[in-house]
Amino acid sequence: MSKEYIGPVGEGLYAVRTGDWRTRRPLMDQKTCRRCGICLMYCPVNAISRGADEAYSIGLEYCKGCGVCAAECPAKAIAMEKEGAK
Amino acid sequence: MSKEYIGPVGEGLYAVRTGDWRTRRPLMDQKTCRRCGICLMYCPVNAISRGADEAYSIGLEYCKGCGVCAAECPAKAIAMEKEGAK
Amino acid sequence: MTALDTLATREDQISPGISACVGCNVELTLRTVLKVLGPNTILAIPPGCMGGVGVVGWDKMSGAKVPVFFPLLDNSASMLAGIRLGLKARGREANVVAFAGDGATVDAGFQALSGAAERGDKIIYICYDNEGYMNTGYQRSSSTSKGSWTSTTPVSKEGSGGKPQHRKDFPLIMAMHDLPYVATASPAYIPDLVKKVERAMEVKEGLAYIHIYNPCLTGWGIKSDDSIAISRLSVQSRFFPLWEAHGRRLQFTVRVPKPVPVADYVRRIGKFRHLDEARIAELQAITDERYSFLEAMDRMGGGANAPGA
Amino acid sequence: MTALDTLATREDQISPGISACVGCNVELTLRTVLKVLGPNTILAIPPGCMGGVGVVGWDKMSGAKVPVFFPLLDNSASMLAGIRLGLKARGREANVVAFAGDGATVDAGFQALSGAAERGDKIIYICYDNEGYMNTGYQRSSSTSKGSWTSTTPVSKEGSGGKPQHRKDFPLIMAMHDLPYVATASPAYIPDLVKKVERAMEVKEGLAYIHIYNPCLTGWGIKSDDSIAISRLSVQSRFFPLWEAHGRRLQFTVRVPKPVPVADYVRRIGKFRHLDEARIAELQAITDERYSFLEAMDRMGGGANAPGA
Amino acid sequence: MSRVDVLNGNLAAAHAARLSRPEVIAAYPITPQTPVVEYLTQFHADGSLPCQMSEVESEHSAMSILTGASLTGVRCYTATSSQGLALMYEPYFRASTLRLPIVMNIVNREMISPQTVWGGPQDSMTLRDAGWLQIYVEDNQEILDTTIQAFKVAESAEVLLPINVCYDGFYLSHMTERVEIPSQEEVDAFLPPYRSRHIILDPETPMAVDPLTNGRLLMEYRRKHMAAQQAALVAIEKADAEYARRFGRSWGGVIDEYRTEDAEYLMVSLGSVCGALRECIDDARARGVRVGLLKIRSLRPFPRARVIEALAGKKGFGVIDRNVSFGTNTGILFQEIRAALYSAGSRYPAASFIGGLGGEDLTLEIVAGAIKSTIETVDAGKIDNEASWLVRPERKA
Amino acid sequence: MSRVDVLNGNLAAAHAARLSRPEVIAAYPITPQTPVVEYLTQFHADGSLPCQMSEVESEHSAMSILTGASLTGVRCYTATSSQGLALMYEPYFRASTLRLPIVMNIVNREMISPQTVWGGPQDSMTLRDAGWLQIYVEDNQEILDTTIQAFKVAESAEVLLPINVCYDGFYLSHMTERVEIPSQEEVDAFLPPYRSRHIILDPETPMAVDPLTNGRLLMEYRRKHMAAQQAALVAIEKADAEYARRFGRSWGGVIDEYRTEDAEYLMVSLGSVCGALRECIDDARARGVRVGLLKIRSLRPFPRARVIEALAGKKGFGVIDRNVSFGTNTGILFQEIRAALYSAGSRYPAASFIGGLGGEDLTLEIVAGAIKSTIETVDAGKIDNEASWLVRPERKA
Amino acid sequence: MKEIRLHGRGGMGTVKAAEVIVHAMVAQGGFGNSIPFFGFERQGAPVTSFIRLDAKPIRPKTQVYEPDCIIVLDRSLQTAVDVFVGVRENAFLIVNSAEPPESIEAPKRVTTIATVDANEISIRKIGKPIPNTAMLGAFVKCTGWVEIDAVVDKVAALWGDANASIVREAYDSTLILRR
Amino acid sequence: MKEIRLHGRGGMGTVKAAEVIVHAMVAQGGFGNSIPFFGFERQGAPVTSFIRLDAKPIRPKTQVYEPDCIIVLDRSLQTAVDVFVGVRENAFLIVNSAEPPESIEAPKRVTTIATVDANEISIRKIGKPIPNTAMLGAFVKCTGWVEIDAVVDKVAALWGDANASIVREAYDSTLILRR
Ligand SMILES: Cc1ncc(C[n+]2csc(CCOP(=O)(O)OP(=O)(O)O)c2C)c(N)n1
Ligand SMILES: Cc1ncc(C[n+]2csc(CCOP(=O)(O)OP(=O)(O)O)c2C)c(N)n1
Ligand code: SF4
Ligand code: SF4
Ligand code: SF4
Ligand code: SF4
Repeated sequence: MSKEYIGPVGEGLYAVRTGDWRTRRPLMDQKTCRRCGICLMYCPVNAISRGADEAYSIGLEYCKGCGVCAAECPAKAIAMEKEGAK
Repeated sequence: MSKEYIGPVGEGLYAVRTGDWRTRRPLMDQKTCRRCGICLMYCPVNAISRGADEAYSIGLEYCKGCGVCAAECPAKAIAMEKEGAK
Repeated sequence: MTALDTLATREDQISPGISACVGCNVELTLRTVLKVLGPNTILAIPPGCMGGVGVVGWDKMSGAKVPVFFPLLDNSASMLAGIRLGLKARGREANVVAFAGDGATVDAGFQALSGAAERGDKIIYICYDNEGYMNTGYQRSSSTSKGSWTSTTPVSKEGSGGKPQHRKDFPLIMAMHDLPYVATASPAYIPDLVKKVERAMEVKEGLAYIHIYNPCLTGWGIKSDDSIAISRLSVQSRFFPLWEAHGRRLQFTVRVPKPVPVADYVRRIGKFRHLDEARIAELQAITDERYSFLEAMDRMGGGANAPGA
Repeated sequence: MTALDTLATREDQISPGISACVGCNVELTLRTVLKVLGPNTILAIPPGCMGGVGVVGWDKMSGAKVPVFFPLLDNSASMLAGIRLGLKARGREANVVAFAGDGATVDAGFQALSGAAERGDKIIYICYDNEGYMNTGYQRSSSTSKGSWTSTTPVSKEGSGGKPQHRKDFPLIMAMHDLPYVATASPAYIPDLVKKVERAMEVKEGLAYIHIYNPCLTGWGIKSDDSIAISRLSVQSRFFPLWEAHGRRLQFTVRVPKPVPVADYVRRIGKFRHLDEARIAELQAITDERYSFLEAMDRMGGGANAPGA
Repeated sequence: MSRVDVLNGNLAAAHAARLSRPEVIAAYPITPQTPVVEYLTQFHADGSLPCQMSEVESEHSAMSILTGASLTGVRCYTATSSQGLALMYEPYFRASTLRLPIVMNIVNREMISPQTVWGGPQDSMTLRDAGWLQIYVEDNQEILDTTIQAFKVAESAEVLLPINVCYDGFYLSHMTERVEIPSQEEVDAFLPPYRSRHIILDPETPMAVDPLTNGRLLMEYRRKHMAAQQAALVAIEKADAEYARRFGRSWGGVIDEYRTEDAEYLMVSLGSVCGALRECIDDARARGVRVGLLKIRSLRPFPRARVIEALAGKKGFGVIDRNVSFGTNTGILFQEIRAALYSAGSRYPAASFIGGLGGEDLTLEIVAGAIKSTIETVDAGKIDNEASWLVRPERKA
Repeated sequence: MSRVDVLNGNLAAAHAARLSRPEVIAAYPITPQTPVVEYLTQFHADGSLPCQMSEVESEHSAMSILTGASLTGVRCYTATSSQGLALMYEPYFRASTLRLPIVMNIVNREMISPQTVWGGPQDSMTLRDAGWLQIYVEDNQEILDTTIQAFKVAESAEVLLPINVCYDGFYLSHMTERVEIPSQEEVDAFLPPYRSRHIILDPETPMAVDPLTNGRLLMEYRRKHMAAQQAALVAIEKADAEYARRFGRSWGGVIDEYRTEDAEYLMVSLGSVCGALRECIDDARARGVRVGLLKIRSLRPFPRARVIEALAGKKGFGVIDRNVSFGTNTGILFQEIRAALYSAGSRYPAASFIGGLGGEDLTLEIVAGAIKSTIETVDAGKIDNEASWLVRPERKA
Repeated sequence: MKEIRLHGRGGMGTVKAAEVIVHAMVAQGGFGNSIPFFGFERQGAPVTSFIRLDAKPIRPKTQVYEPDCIIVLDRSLQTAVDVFVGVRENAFLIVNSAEPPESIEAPKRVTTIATVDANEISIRKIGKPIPNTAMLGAFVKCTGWVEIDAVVDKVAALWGDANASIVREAYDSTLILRR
Repeated sequence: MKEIRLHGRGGMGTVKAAEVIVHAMVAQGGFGNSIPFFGFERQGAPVTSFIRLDAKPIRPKTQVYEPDCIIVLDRSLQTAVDVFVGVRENAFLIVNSAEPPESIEAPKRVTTIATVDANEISIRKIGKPIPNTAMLGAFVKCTGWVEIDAVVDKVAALWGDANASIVREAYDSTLILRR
């Protein structure tokens, strides 16, 4: 919780649930994946993380479904699927 | 005479009699002079003029006595003399 | 540490959910840059898309984990210069960084930046150049390419119009300020970008400047999937070459020996749709002209500027 | 017509008596430039020495024969851009000219100038660079040379102090704006200056920029007789090289194959009196560095910028 | 022949500018003014606005360019908001003291900080003493009509001063409604071309503009400037009257009055909130409460005489300010009205309100509350020294 | 131990700044403020002013740098005049709304056009509503004392606002007189170090400064800002009282009164002309005319209550303005006083004067004339709506 | 006077749809105004717009707090914002949905509910799911406050015939439940 | 109160000389102020400065219009400006001149005239014709309004001993005519 300030100050993170915006959903095929990390480097929202096992995974809470990871993946390991009606 | 303007406008030339400032006076020796015109080109106040006969002369009304003409004259045709007390 | 390791292990300093457009490569750039800079950073986000989408926060909350603020559109560099002086007065050290659009940099904030550059204020100034004022709906800036449609350089039905002037060669102008570090970068070359931010952080005295060329999906008419591919083409066509300079010692960091035609780049962008061959040729010509100038500088290598050369 | 003929026959457009210091080479420069420009000129004199000594006039009188006005310190280029647009709207043609100090140009008015340069406003912008704010008593500007005493970069009794930064290489920065014409000039090379003003007048589209280096007698501590000699040394030492550029095609107009040491120039100037050899060597080094950069550009000659090169 | 369209406020302003045939335009985008710039470039590209346009790198240059252009004697137009106005303040002040009849719409937006892009006339009201004429309007038709009239007022020989037509950001700029657009011929007949005959930069008539000036002479210029402001009081009314004759719409001149004749209480304000005030006044009237509206159109020059006249015989008044005067604990309009009334024959009880800052809505509910509270204050014979704050009760949007 | 010296106003300001131990200074030269900058760099070079100094390329950057520096929580100082103030207006407004206690001397100079470098507080008075505190002083000792106090006022926890100490260009800035300079120890005891505890940019306590803010929240900040202005009324008086205790000099706080106690007529003004007023008041008193001086020190916050109190029981007053409010036909101070008095118990006859613009001297003769004319106006029971102009009869210099 | 509130997301043309309704009202000789809620309309973010319609000039330039009609361009919004806040008695509700009006939950004060599959029609006609034009057709069908021809004309002028045909098809296919 | 007006030219140190007199007055426990006339002081242009001296604090911050004493640093000025305007009865006049006071023309109200060859002394002592310090010596000698030692001390502090010695020599060599 933020303290009372006399001037315009913000504290604590404001995060828009951008996962809601998604109309397409990235699906990563761990078998095809070459563990190159390119998707992680180019995902604009930092939704892709590297696990302890060097495996990559996509967090859908904020993924906006832009398709950049799929487009950039040299192994074509990511597919963009239509987002199911929530 | 200037008209009456509603805003800040100046008309007619305002000229300070800068000849009064002179403490030294340039004297040009027409004999030594090579008619190169360098003094005319470098006089800051445009006090030097070229006559119909290609001769150069110094107008003292505005000459400030800086000595540039004397310094630049390749023929050393100009001497700076102490200005007589007016 | 490789760039990937850096990005995979460092904490994201920006709120995970900001309202940038889907696929926005400026968002990518910002997150990348901030990961490299790390938490000991004070971040200026002038009015522009990144402020608009919430990086400085809303009401009483913040959009970033590092201290972040809005400068005015026109004073990012000078506010940061003041922050640096304040830190110095307090005996503190931190990265003092601007992440500013081309409008805030090349236009409205240029004088403040040029002044800070000359004074040698120790700040890292990063310009994301999306060729215009996107936050207000895409008006032209000094960085907009010739021929580009913008909302203030409209195109008639017959396809005439668009911006009449070439874009300011701003990174080079900054390099001529004799700065300790100037670089260009692209969201399509993240490892290159990471290295450049690291270089900027190494600067001990004076201003470091990085100019990043970010095609704007919404403003330019680009599908989100194409974001990086088109950015890459801007480099591969030599339209936006990647280099770095210490003082005037300039070197390419990505060499493009066999460029693709500028047309291949331009044709994929909506805002250039109306350009005919002749007008694309103009863009090719300025590209070649500017590139060969850079090549000459690159050839001069360190030589021209080594003391006593 | 030779420069001399021009100057001997054209009417002086400035009041014959203005209160500039005795021997002031800015006064010389102004009169020279205006003779070349002739009466069909609208002249902007921003706050600075020339305005202070009466070129814009006093009370209800004028200090010039051509229309003349004070812009603000920071808007010479943009006011002139407006004048050009107004003339266009009225179907009129005239030289639209700024004669501005380095403070008004390199510092406070740079953004307006850079904007006009990019837009291609058709104006002739002449900067007389006396390395500081003389009208207010000689404070430092971005154009002040490293080491120089100024009233805001004082020198201690032991001789330390003076300005810590090198001067902005402003003419080159302007050249990187890809202008139709950029030149440097000196009051010691009047025929060269005359030719450059004529070239600037020939420009059909866009902004022409001339940067003139004017040692200030009073501020720098120079005897009035030495005014031109010292100006000449600034060129002959390569401290301030004379060149012109069309776009990026830069060429020396006065070549200095055998430069005199920068020390010979610096030592004759009061404001540098406190500099020891090491500090003069710094000035020599930056001089060499910048000169060799120009040499490289000069060598590129027309080649680098020819379309398709 | 005029035509009816549905326009937002910015488009209304852009049409007004277009119809007034400016010869030079220079503008820089800023929310909420941006669409004005975009509409104008579009008109220009379409060929319906044949003028010189400059896409500048900042508002400082926009105003500087117009200063230069106006000095060549041509008609000039621009628009801005908040920070843009702030950035151009130096040349803004100077344009008035050079007596250049530039027309500028100000799309009122709150000043930062806090960071905001929303409405409120703090921007222009803070700068009311920079020598410009400033008119505030209430709806989109009034934007259009007043902007056209503004050229006439500014350029009239007795005035020759720059003028702002100010309208609320978003609440007008982005609000669409029915607007009548006059034809070009009609506007041409109303507004003759401008050609400066006083201060001009032209090699054919060389003069110095703005020589260094002693204080005595400066005072002469200041007096003339102030006289021109007073002359504008007349010029605004004249332009309104002529406009009404030609186009059938009058906006009241320097002030507008609504149901004031038999009113006991007056509500005083400016800008778009006057719409809600009219509505609430009708409601109150329906309940037998005799309240009326005094809308200040011209803040500069301040219409002292007409304000005093409008208040004559009333019991008292309340002022709604969408701005603050930080060091006086009231809004700026309340300050101005009080200053003007000090000299009037009688002392009216008066209530002061501040509300609707930073885009906060001044709802009918809030406005009705202000009327109610004004009546209480007036009936109690009090004069506020401190403004009451109008705040909407919190509820979900 | 203090020492006596002879200083011009600029040097007095520079000493005050030095003694207050600012941590960051950024300034740009402009006549007549330039010497302040030069003195400070000299102090800095001498080692007597150990702080961070920045030689900027414009006033816009000077104020921006201080905004940034102040956001790191350190003490900041600058000075400017006229066009410089105008150019920094955008960050100037913002520094107040960010609640940053920056101290800035304004060396008052007339605004161009006409082109002028001479005195008059038009520059700062036009911008009185930008949220800063503004104090106007009368002589060089007051410059020094007030500038030191200004840090204390600005930084006090209830205030936290930037402050201007304004003094007349040339008539004070370039006038030399006897000034007592306190010792560093004395000033240190009066003025503790500043460390911000509210809004701060520091990686150790990350926060966002100035997130995008809705109108409701913005209004909260505005209310707090206005409350801080009111708190400054107290803080100024407190600082003055403590200063008087320590240094033996009091300047009256938000206003100063001279021979008002039994006065029938009050002359109201601010700035250096108060010196001439005192002289002329003594002359008038000698002739049995009961006139006194009400000097406004704090224009922002406006000292309404004390003004009303000072006028209580008087016959009437006259105001000398060295500035204009273009659209109201009077000066700004007269406007302010009228607004404040509207709510007071009685209506005083009042005379309004404008004079001394653009460096024109307000001579003893002129000031005596204004007093005479005030008495006539007041005795006639009139309240001016229009200022009379004070012009010196033409004679050779 | 009728007051309407529209709920959409950035990119759906919500604000423009509101303007079209005002256009139609004015074209048929009436008065109206529309005011967008002033946020940053980026793709995906919730957007609100307000309309007032009347036979006489409309003076308040304020937002609508007690709508007679609510138009929801994206059903998913119902989880993000309370679309029913302030709704008046006997109100109309128009929702973009493939499902019948019976499936829509709404407070009692809402007495008329209409649905139309705006996305489907839009994709079919113009290849993109931009629901605003279809919602216009449904609005007219449901309320009858403006004339369908006026709306169609304005849409045609703004966005061409394909869009205009969406309005008509939506008008025809809108399902209405009065309760 | 004594009021003094100085006339000089840019570069002569006129304003500084005025300040020294105030310094001296304050050093001896009195009060004083000096105000320069605010022009652009470039080399050669006429410069005016005003001084007030008194035993009690001085309040008016205005120019001097009716001087009790006039100091002329450059005789050539007499052709450019009317140095006697407003001069009071029984006034003092001090002129930089190699000639005796008898040769100086002045209105009747001026009853004491002093001259000193300030340029000559200055050139001899410091190599440059800067008359201000010598004029200070002459002023003290002629009026006695401030003490010579106070002036000498201040000049020494500002510009060193050579200049201080100019003051003393001028003090000694000033010629005075009382009439
Ligand atoms: C003085 C001023 N003028 C105008 C604006 C309005 N404005 C806000 S953001 C912006 C565009 C910024 O463009 P850029 O820096 O390129 O960033 P982008 O929007 O492209 O991210 C403008 C013009 C402003 N904030 N301040
Ligand atoms: C906004 C603003 N700030 C400061 C000034 C004060 N000022 C007037 S002239 C000047 C110096 C100009 O320097 P430069 O352009 O180099 O000309 P110079 O005096 O050397 O001839 C300054 C700072 C001003 N006029 N306007
Ligand atoms: S679709 Fe876009 S946002 Fe989602 S994980 Fe891939 S790159 Fe990231
Ligand atoms: S880019 Fe493709 S191959 Fe590389 S890590 Fe991501 S999913 Fe795997
Ligand atoms: S002395 Fe100087 S001013 Fe006189 S003529 Fe020679 S150059 Fe010109
Ligand atoms: S410079 Fe010398 S030689 Fe040449 S014209 Fe002048 S006086 Fe004659």
